[in-house]
Amino acid sequence: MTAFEPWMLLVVSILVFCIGLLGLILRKNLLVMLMSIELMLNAVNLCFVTFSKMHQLLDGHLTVLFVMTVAAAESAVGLGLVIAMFRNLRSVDSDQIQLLRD
Amino acid sequence: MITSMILFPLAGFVINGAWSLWSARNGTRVSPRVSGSIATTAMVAAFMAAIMARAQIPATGSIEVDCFRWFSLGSLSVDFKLRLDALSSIFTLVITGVGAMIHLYSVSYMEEDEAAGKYFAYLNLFCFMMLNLVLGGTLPQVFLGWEGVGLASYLLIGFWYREEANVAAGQKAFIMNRIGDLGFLIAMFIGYKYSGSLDLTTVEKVILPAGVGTSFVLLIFLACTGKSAQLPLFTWLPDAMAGPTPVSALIHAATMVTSGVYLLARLSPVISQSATGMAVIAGIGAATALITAIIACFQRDIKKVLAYSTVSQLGFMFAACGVGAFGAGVFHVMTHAFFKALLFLAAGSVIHGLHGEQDIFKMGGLKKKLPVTFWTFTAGWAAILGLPPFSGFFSKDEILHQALVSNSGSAWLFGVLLIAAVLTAFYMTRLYRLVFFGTPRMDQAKFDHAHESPVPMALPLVLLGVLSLAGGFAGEPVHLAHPESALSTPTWVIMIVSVIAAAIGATIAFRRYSVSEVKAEPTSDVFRIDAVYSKLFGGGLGVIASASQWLEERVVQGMIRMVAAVTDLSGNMIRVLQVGSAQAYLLMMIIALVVMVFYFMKGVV
Amino acid sequence: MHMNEIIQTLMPWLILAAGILVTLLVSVIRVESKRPAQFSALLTLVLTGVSALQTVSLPGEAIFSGSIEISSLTRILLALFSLIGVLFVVGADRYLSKEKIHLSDYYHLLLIMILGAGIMVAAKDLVVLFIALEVMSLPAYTLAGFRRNDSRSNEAAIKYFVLGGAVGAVFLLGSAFLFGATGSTQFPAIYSWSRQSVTGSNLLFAAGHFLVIVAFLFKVAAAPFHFWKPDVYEGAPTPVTGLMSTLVAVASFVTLVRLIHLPALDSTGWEVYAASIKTTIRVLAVASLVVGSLVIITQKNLKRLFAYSSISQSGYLMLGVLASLQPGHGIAPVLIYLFGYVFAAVGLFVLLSQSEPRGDTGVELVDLTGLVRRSPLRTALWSVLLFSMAGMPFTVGFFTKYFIFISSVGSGETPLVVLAAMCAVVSAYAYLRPIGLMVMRDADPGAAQWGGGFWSQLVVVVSVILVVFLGLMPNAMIQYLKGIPLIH
Amino acid sequence: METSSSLSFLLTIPLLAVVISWVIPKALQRIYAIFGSALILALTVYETSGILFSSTTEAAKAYFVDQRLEWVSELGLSAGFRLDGVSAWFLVLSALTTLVAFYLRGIWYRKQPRLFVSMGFFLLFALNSAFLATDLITFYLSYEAVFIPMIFMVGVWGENQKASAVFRFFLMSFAGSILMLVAMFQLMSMHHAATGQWSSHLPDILKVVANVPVESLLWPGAGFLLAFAIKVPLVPFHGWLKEVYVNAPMPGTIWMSAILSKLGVVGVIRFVLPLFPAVIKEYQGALLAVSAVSVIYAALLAIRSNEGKTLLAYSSISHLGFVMLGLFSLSSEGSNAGVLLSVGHAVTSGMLFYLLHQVEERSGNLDLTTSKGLATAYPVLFSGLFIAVLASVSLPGTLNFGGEFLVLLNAYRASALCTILAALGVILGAVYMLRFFQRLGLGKTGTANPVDVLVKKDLSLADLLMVVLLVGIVIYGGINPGIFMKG
Repeated sequence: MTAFEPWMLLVVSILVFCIGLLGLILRKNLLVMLMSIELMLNAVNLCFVTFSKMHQLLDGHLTVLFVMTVAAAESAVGLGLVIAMFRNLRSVDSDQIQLLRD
Repeated sequence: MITSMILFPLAGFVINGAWSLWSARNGTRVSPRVSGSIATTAMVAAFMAAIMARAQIPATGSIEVDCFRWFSLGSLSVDFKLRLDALSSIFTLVITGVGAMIHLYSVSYMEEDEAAGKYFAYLNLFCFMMLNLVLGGTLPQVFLGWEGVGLASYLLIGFWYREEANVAAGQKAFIMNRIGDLGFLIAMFIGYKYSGSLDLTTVEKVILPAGVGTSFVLLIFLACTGKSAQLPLFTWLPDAMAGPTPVSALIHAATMVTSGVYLLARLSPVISQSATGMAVIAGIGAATALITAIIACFQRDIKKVLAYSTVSQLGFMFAACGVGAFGAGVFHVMTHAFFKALLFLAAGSVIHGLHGEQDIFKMGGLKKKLPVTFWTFTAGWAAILGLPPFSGFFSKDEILHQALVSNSGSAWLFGVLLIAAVLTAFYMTRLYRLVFFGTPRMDQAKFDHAHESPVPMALPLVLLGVLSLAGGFAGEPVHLAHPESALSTPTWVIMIVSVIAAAIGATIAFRRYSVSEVKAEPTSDVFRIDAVYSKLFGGGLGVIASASQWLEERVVQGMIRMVAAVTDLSGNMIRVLQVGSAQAYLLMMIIALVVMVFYFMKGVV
Repeated sequence: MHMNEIIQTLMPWLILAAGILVTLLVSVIRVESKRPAQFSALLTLVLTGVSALQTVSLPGEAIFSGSIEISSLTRILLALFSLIGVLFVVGADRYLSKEKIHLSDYYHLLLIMILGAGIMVAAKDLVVLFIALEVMSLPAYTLAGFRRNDSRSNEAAIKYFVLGGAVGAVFLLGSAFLFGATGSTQFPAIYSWSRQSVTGSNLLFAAGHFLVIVAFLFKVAAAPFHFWKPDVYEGAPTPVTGLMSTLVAVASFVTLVRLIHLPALDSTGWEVYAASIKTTIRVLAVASLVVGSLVIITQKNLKRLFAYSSISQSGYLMLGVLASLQPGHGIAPVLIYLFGYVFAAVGLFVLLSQSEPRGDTGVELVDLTGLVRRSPLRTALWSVLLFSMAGMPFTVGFFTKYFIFISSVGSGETPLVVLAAMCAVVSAYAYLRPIGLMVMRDADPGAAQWGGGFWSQLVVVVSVILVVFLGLMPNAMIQYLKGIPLIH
Repeated sequence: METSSSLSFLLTIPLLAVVISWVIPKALQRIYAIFGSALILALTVYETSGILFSSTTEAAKAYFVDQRLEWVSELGLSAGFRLDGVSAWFLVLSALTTLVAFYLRGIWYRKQPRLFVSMGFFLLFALNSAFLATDLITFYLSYEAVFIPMIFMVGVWGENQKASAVFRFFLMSFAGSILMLVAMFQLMSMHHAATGQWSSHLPDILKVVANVPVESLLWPGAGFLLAFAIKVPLVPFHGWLKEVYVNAPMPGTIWMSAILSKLGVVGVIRFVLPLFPAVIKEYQGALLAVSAVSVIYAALLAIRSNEGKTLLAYSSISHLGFVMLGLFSLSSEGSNAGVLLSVGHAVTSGMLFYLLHQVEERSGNLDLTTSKGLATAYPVLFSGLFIAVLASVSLPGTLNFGGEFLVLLNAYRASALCTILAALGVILGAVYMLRFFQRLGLGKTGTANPVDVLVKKDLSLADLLMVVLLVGIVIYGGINPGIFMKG
């Protein structure tokens, strides 16, 4: 049982962030893409917490609360949009939305 | 007095010009007689003025009349001033005198032409410009006259402008003269550069460094070859015969074409500085005299023969100038003015009599029909052959003599000129014989119709006949102009030689064309010079022009088109990235981000 | 600091916030008509703007333990935002009824956007900044998809949302790194940290700084982060597009500048860092200019055309940013450019929303053909505004470019300026071609009808007057904006 | 006091005319335009008479006026104007050209005449302020303002390819002028660096530039030169010209060739020569060569062109090559000669295009491939045209001779070779101008006369009046060219 090493958590958070990013890029289902965004935000949360641990501060923890709130709002809007899209296209597949292009 | 001399023709020009323009606008017609008499009066008045002015000239030196400041810029200032001395006064007398006669002649010659008013306006304009040329006190003013007479000649050659050929002839004359004028321009620049002024009095005296001097002389001479139809620029003069005959007499025989000689004589102090230049002038002069004399032997058109003969005679004058005998040259200018004008006018009266027939092989036996014309022509013929005591005898023999004895002369020069003289005798006699003797070679009706010209045409003939007979004795005054080359009485040898030469040429011609049945000879431009030119320069210019056109369309315009195309293309290439898929955008952005982060960090860490 | 002082300072913002609640309330009470909501929104905006302008000359104050600073810059910007809001409330009236966008939500969403923007430019704490950013963006996403039954509008909204969300996360990650590096999320703390730290080669800091910057590069659509813009512009309802290209663009750009100036770049040890930041900006400037002005000439759809136009605009602005990095230069060039751009853009987008074809598939160039015969006044308005976009003299567009260029030349960026000038020439073609179509061509049979109605026409006229007046007499504006310092 | 008011007077009158033109009924527009421009011409001559008719440059100097109005003090911008021996004549010229252009009858008085007249007066205003400007930015603004009316001219009343013509014209000129703007910025920031405040006033800039190393002035100089080379134009920057001249309506063509091209000339005299003497000196050879090449190259193109307007377009490039040759001889004499020749070219080309329009009205087209022989039918018209032709081949006694002669005379001191090369243009000029006249006027009548021509009569008295006026100027200038050289 080794001592707590902040860098481990950092690595984890970065990895999670990248996973979220990859999901956002690769997955075709809009709902999954929404989740990926949430994942990225949460990865950042972890990051914040880690740093505030490093600095022996509370700011990080507080920030997390803000971020969660924002994330909730964001996903609400996102879902709304997805629903609207589903009403028009009967689909939530990101390949369906490529009308606007050069 | 001098001023009035140039103002009379100007007035004539303005009056006739305005009048004929106005009537042309209203579709009315200018009466040839009235406008003709206006023009003639102007010229006679100018002649009187010239005589009086002549009287005022001090024994040596000149009268100068400063009219106004033409333009001044920095150190340069050019006045518009008239300068009359012995030299210019000879020319003024010839121009106004012969001019007056030819105007008079034209009055009835142009009677039928509906554009007579225009004609006389142009004729006056010419005389005005010509007087500017010989009276000009500054080089730009001479140049004004120089180009002005070119303009007048362009207008009068192409006077019957409905014929493409005439217009073409006029343009040819103008453009070939322009080539010469270029020489004049650059010569002026050189003169200004070294003398700091453009006044003739200054430029005459300027001493130029050797190389520059030669180029100056050659440039001036280039101008002369253009204006006086010397090799290589002589081909326009024969074509210039497209104009009315009196024009050929005045402009292309008596006055304008001799202005080259005037210019050389005027600048003789500078010219004589360059031996090379002088040699070139002499050589070209002699060569022209010979070559054109040869060509003249192969012409059928009566005016063409006279035209080539004019060129050849001018060659004599330049040869004289080339050997430093400017006086002789000027003297020959004067006599030549008399007899060549006479010959042309006579030819004109022949053509007039035959209703436009110009082919000497369609003439003959006109002696009876046109007595006045015949006798006056005879005088001219004798003069150009140089038979004593006719005017041509004095001037031509002196030229031959100078060509031999003057320190820059040589046997070669003399020989060439002598041969030219023989040829002159030949073609003139050929012409003389074919026109006036033998059996008429035109249809009977035309022959019967042939008539002597009315008095206004006959009178100038007679006057000029007298002048060509007696003009030679006026040699003395000429040499006041150039005391340095005083009249050296030609030695008897040369006199006899030249007379014999003339006799030989004449006899050959007489014998050759005395046969009862003369067979027509084809006209031929012996040396094909004209054809060569039109290929060389016409073609050459065409090629260059086409080349630049290609450059314009392909390169200049092409560049513009290319820039436009490239811009558009690259725009479309960037557009390709806009695929429309959010995830693709995200991917591209991430790639960009990674790349930039990489470089950014490389810079920082 | 006492509560009432804080209220004093925050008054404009508070008015706005209150106004949002009122508007929301009104729109809930009177669902069937949108007039009340419209009225209250207008009232709110006017009051906000006025109170902001009243207090504009007061000194800057940091409140909420320094996480927000209200200064003359933020006040003037808030005033500008309220002006934009007013113009788009008035100008969009006809459009909304035409497009059957009955809901009065447009108004309070617009107000919320403005509030977000207003806080964002005032924020001095990365977290507050993030929240403000989202407060501004979420209504924007919604409004982009406001024509619910049009799949194109949907698509625009979702693209905007997905990319925006991702970028929000990126920004957050960046601020986390900065927090990790400096131990604080507040600008002054970070600034002083950078003063003390001997060298700028702190990996974590650099990464964080770069990420937060990138987030806003996306917002201002500087190439190569511009891909979202043409599509979103095309799909979104025209007034909303207008809001994005004015309100969002200004707020984001000011924030971007502030974020770039986050560390003390002029302090010793940071020379390399500053240099590489400059290089990065140069690259972005070149990319944006080239992309913007090369692609714009290939566009047929006017909304896309203006999207690319705004991309190249951010290229010019990058030049201003470069100049602002030069010691002794403020952000005056940037501010002036933004103001000038806004005045022209509002008019342009309102004009654009006046085209008749229902469904708003976007106005094509062909719809402008022969407009001079159909309505000369509108042609004149178009021409002036397009001239201003092209930076022609006697419009405000000239002086904005002028100021950017001359300050960049002053800071030794002449080659870049020459490139920018050439790009200006190229894009001038794109701006003048519409005028050519209006004046030189006869109307195409398929050309759209144009009809604005009084109010939207009034808005356009106002913006044209502003453009021309400031084009002739820019002195006051320049003098005023020159005086405004960049807050730290 | 009185004098400085004269400047603002000269600038405001055309603007006033613009405003008035919008309240004049369509039918009266032509009358209004003619009388208005004639009045402006008279006023201009009156206001500048002190300079125009003073015997020497020194005498004229007494009447030179400087004026500077604060404008955008924040950027150091002022509206700076200077009335001197150069600008005075160009003011008169622009007024005269406007009169000539307005005098022409044509489609522009039937289709949107108000726009045409107002644009014409606005152009006059822009030109005047460009000719007077001594403030860099004032000059730039006026220089750009000139585009607006020209674009309308070509765009609204132009021939079929007007669109591409307009864009080419605008984009090329704009590319040039915006680089000039950047160059101005460089100069201004030099001033800023030296003195600590912004100024775009030429005298201020000159003070600073005097002690700036040559190499740092190279690029600014290039910027200015490029702009003017495109404007004048010099080969190879003339790509826009032909298309625009041919597609522009005749008044537009007159404005462009007679006076717009002179913007470049004035620009060089006003700005390039004083600001960058060292740079110009260094590259004088190249500049002279370019000018000479423009003369020859354009003349060759003119020889090849088969359409009247095209031919004249190229011929004006050729003539302006002479002007630039004069300016680049880098002597005050050379510049003066350049001004003189510019005046000559302005009047002559105005006259040529004016009469060419009359010819077009009578023959339906300007095709030069076949002789038209119109001189028989319209003697007066073609006498006028012939005088114009003579002037443009700069026959002695016409206005152009003095200019061309003095230009070459001074250029010869600078570079004999270039001068001789350019002087070849004298011959080529004769070649194409005579061909031009011959194809239109001479030869058999009726070979190419369509029956549906607009006008069948010879020159009307009104047109005759204009022609006489122009001929008068040409001849007077031929006799007393000194009056035009007060620089």
